[in-house]
Amino acid sequence: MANLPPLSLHIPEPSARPGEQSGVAAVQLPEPGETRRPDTLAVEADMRDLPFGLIRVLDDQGVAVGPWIPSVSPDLLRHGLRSMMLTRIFDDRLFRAHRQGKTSFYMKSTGEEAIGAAQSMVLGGGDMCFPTYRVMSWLHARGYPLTEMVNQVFSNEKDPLKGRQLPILYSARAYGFYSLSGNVGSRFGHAVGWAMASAYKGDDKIALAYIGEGTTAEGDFHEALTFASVYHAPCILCVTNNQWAISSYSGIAGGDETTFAAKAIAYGIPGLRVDGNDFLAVWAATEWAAERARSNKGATLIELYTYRAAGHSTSDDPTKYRPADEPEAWPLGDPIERLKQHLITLREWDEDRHAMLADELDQLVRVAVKEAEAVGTLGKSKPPVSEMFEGVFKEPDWRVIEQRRELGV
Amino acid sequence: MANLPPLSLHIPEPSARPGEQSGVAAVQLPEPGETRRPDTLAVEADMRDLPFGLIRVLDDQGVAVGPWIPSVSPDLLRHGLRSMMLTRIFDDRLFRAHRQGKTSFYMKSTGEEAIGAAQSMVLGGGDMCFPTYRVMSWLHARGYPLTEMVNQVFSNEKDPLKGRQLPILYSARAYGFYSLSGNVGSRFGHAVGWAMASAYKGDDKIALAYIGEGTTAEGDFHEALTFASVYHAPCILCVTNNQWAISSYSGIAGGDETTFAAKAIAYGIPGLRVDGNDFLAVWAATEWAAERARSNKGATLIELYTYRAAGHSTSDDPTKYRPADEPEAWPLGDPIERLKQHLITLREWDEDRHAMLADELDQLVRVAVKEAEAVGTLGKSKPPVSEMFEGVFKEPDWRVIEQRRELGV
Amino acid sequence: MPTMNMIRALNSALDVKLGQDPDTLIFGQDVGYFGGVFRVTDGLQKKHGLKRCFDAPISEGGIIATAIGMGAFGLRPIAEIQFADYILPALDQLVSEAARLRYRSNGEFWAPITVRSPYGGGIFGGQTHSQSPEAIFAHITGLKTVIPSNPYDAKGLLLAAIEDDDPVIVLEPKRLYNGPFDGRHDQTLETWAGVPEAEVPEGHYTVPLGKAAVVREGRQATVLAYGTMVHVAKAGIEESGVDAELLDLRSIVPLDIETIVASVTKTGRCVILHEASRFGGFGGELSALVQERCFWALKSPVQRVAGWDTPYPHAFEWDYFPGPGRLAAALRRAMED
Amino acid sequence: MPTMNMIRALNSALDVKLGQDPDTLIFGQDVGYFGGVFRVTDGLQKKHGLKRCFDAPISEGGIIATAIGMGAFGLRPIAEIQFADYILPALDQLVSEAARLRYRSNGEFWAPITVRSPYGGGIFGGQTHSQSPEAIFAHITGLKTVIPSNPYDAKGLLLAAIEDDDPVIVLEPKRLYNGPFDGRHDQTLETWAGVPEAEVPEGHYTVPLGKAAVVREGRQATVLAYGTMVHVAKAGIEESGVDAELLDLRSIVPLDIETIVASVTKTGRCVILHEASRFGGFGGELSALVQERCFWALKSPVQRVAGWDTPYPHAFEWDYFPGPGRLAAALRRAMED
Ligand SMILES: Cc1ncc(C[n+]2csc(CCOP(=O)(O)OP(=O)(O)O)c2C)c(N)n1
Ligand SMILES: Cc1ncc(C[n+]2csc(CCOP(=O)(O)OP(=O)(O)O)c2C)c(N)n1
Ligand SMILES: [Mg+2]
Ligand SMILES: [Mg+2]
Repeated sequence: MANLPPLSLHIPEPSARPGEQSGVAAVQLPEPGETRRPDTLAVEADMRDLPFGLIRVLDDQGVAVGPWIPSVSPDLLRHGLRSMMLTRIFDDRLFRAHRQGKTSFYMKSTGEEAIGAAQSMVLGGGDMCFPTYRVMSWLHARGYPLTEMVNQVFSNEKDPLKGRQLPILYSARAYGFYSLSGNVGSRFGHAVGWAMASAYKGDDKIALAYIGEGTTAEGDFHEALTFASVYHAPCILCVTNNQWAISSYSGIAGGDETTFAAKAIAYGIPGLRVDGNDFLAVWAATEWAAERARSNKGATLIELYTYRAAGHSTSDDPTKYRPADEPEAWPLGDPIERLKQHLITLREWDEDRHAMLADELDQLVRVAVKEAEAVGTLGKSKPPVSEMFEGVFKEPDWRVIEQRRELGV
Repeated sequence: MANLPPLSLHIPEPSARPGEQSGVAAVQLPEPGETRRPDTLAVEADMRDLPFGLIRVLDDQGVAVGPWIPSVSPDLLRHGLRSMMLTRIFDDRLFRAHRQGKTSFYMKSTGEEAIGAAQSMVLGGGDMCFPTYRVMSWLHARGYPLTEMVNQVFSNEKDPLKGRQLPILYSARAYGFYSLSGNVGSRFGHAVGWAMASAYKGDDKIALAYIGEGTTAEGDFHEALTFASVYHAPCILCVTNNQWAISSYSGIAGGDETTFAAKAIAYGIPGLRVDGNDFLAVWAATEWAAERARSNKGATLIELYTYRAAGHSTSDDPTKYRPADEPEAWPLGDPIERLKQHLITLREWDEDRHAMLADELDQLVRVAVKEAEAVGTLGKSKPPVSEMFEGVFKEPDWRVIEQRRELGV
Repeated sequence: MPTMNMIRALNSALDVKLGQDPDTLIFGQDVGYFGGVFRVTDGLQKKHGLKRCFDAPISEGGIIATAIGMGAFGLRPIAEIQFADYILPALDQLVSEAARLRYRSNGEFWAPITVRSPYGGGIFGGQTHSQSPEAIFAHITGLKTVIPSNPYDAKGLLLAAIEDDDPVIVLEPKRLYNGPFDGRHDQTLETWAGVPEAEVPEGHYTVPLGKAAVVREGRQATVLAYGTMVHVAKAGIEESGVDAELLDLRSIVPLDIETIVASVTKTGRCVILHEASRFGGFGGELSALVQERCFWALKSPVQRVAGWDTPYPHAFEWDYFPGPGRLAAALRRAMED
Repeated sequence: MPTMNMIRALNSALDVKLGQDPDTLIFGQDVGYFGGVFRVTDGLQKKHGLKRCFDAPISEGGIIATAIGMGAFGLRPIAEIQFADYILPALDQLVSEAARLRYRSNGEFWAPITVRSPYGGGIFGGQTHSQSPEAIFAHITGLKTVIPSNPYDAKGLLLAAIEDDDPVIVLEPKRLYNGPFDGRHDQTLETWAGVPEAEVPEGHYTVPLGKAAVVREGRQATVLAYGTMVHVAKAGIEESGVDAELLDLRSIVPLDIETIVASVTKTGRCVILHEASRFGGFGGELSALVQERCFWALKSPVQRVAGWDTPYPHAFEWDYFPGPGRLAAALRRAMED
């Protein structure tokens, strides 16, 4: 092996940085309808091409094409559209509330609203989702009360989580929404355990978990998939590949080397790569995986290929590290616009109704924010301080009892 | 989704338990010579079949066949054979030494000797191996002094690790052998960091790391592969799939769902599945991966398909959990017998020379054990107690200085 | 009542619980068909079925994550980590998830999991089969940690841990599995036969978490210990000639502060004994608490006898291990002051 | 000499080191092009090149494992963990590998790595952006832990940490990045401008590990603090009216036991202040050490003022945070006894 050039360290770099032209538009993607749909009971060995395809249903004209067209009633489609719009309006307003000092923190899911909306509608009331902070459309689609949500964001006296948790790190058991935490990735395996418990009990509930593409690098991801594979856990494990992890592009998580869906092959489970901005594609893939899970065929990994159109959080300015026009250059468009266009194509929707709905939702959010403001915003109102000492254990021990006394609350 | 049967939890089970007939002989394996050999510079996307093949060179008659035949001189082959034999003889004797109370612990690598022997010969003196406890043939092939090894196992006064480490958890920098530890898996990522450092420096050294198939379930495995993939680290990452992890068969690590080599696909790196009992196959695959790494093409994952013929350690009795005849039923034979047969086929070896060599090695081991016994066995001799306090930090701090004084050593 | 060694007592606790509660199940490395590397789950898979006691991948983080998910569903999983040294890969799961789930979700979810793990030295296990990580757990709000010192407590505490609705770590002193051990390593091995605390009822009973046991009453000094060190303490007290009171803490969280304070208030002297290395060990917390609450009663400094501030060194096991001689010396020092 | 806030001071340390030593390199989440979520590595990639300061996957375990491997090769890697709360997934790497490599290999390999991580509360970061995990590190034989309280020390200690041949964790009090903070959260924000400790030389210098600073001399009591709490202590001492001596420990391992003992021997009273929750916190170790070594000098119990034994609660930041009022009360209590 003489005469080889010296080794050199490869550091991945995104296609463009601020001031340059984004390369996202140039990415080669399969056409709508192109990627095949195997039977839900097919064996994994016959599906190893899927992670390198891309399940797309809506074409550029908003027409549903190909083998993955789900059968969804116009009413449900409209509910999906409404949920996505509500999510975006809510996000925008609460983001502004942060700028006004009403909360300590906020995160938007702009551009990714199809994911939680479609998946929460496909799954049943008894199923459980193990969310990330970027799938709040799950809650909006299921009708979680807006005012409660704002109360949580404002950490006020009526905060359902009693001021103990950072804004938007909700927990909503009744809505099939597991407790969030600031640590990324560490709940991915809980979904697998939860699904195993359901199978253990001979129940029919399945679990769905989310992880960001950046976070797939954590050991938790691998451990969850290993357990899901070994025990055939009835669950759907989703990677929301929105191309960015704070300032790091997906290549820093290995995205330049292969697809995230391809990680399924390491565990002998199906891996679907799905246009995450296509409500119908997300719906269809989720339905497929859910049917498989409910048939005791175990887990599916779904890569939801999407784009984080906004900054990472209120602490972030994405123009510092990526071209400012990159969100617009995203080749798979805006999930709201695309579903709207589809409904219009179906003659189940029109611009007027859309505008009216937007107004209505805006009003709903306004009212909710007003109600929560009446209770109080960050620092102006908070739950009783005694709540700080509750819930460490089921029953308080002497330490918190003494300390509560010491603090006089 | 009505009318589906209830979910049920799948717990994998091996083909047979004690008293039953082992299923290992029935496993379908590719034929020798069947699995193709791509160019070392080929792109990963064109190699996704390899993890489902099996690189085999030696056929049942000991003849080398197929595209992977490496060019190895008879002298080197004889050195490989000698190293494997020495490993086995050493293991057997030291295992007995444990029964005689001369050491607290021992682990054998019976049946897996080809791996460390071949790989240590393929790699260069400046390269670094990040071992498991089951690749001591690496050290034997490189001529690590036997007496030093026994001194370590006996934790006696001349123990090169000064009594600080459990028997066989060697460290041998000059032999390209990184420090072992009792935790499985946690050094896998060190190999990647080491290789990245070599690339960073524009050096030409590469790293090779081992992990047991059971241990691939650890997050460390995934994290190491992720970093190797992202930064194109010049390294060879090996899974020694010896079918068992203490009492758990490979299915508990996901081995029933796919191959361990297939995990490479998750990271966009080549995955080779290799008959680990075939010295020539191990040699050839390692050479291939090393050439690729040295060409700045990054990491390769190699699954070394083998069988743990002995118990896990001196604390283990494998007949408690697997059929007693399973080791013999192993379809890929004994690496020593197979290389011996090959050399005989080449007319470079014969039974007499083999027997003589065995005697010679036995003698060498006897002498080494005698020498170490003369220094002392466990509890009869140990390094000065002051060694307990050395090396916590480069320079001792007041705590160990005071404590050393308190103990009066 | 049958005599049980600690392995059998723990096995009996698991057996009783699997029999009583279909929502309990056991998993961990090698715990299924094989019955565990220390045999604690021996026979349970055969008796209760494959799904009640099964092998897990070598992934401590995965094991605890899975257990938490099961707990959130409504089960009461019992996970084994093969050696306490190997809990670290799962520490984030224990701290960031198990310990915090109830609090952060305002009680919507919780993790009623039990994590059993053999810990401690005395078996020539070297650096990574000998460590005592209890201080780390003690610092984590939301985790309970239990450490039995004899078969009776082991069964009763394990049953209480399983039935507890919070995450509980049960550290099992592996050196005590087969017999008591007072640190006199050169003497013949003892078994649990004939030891009163090895009389263990077959059926269900619990030993409450958070109640220390007064193993020996005394007037001159108080010794605080847990796990293997309870036996070392007995021997050390005898060797010292000091009339010391010996408390077996049994659980460090919740901690039986009342019994501790009452005893030191009475005796005026205190020595703390643990296997873990001294600096930053749980002895620091105990020393601070005693000093804060019994300052005016103290006749001499609270002392700590513990492992040295080095990794656990294989060949120097008995130089490292805090044996009865070191405790006796500390007790005598306490009396001198 | 330029005035630098703590971010700039840390940045300057890294800049100096990258310039001097080609074997140093920096990696961590978002540290490359972007310059870190707290901007500590701002501009370093641009100035020193892509390979000297680059982004890492979201895998704390992978980051530390990689750093150890680089260290074993001969580099001096500097890893950033974005928040100290997220060190836990890497704890096994730090404990079982980085801290033990030199010892177990008898010096054949070692891990001269530096792990920087913002820690502590005061920024409304909630449960997982506010924690102070130093007690865990302090208990681990083989790890050093450094906690600066001002820009001058931050730069000097970081340089010393990088040059140290053992693994060093540098916990950066994120609340102090932009200005001193004495816990009076309702007062206007201060910056480092005009603060003497913010006069930071451009070039190379070190502040040795293991040397506490006497921030304020006093005769009646000793206050032990580090990080943000040094500033809180100053305010608390003032508020109390007690003439207390204030020690900024600067590194907790190695610990400057001599300076601590000398001070408490002189003052006879001691209060320990830290942000982490009290039980099992590093205050326990400090309290035990002080009591063991200064018992006969103590006029009142050593006290600990610390975070409560709850997770870090978002809305109750200022109820949880041990502010100057609580320290002042403790000091007054110390004087009463
Ligand atoms: C264990 C852990 N490490 C690091 C962080 C800091 N952090 C918060 S979000 C984030 C990026 C996550 O990116 P990705 O997984 O792609 O999700 P996205 O934000 O794009 O939805 C990071 C690094 C964290 N919260 N938890
Ligand atoms: C982190 C960690 N977890 C568990 C163990 C206990 N343990 C030691 S060896 C072993 C089995 C390893 O099996 P495998 O990886 O297949 O390697 P093999 O022994 O077959 O070579 C286990 C579970 C350990 N040493 N370290
Ligand atoms: Mg992302
Ligand atoms: Mg194995």
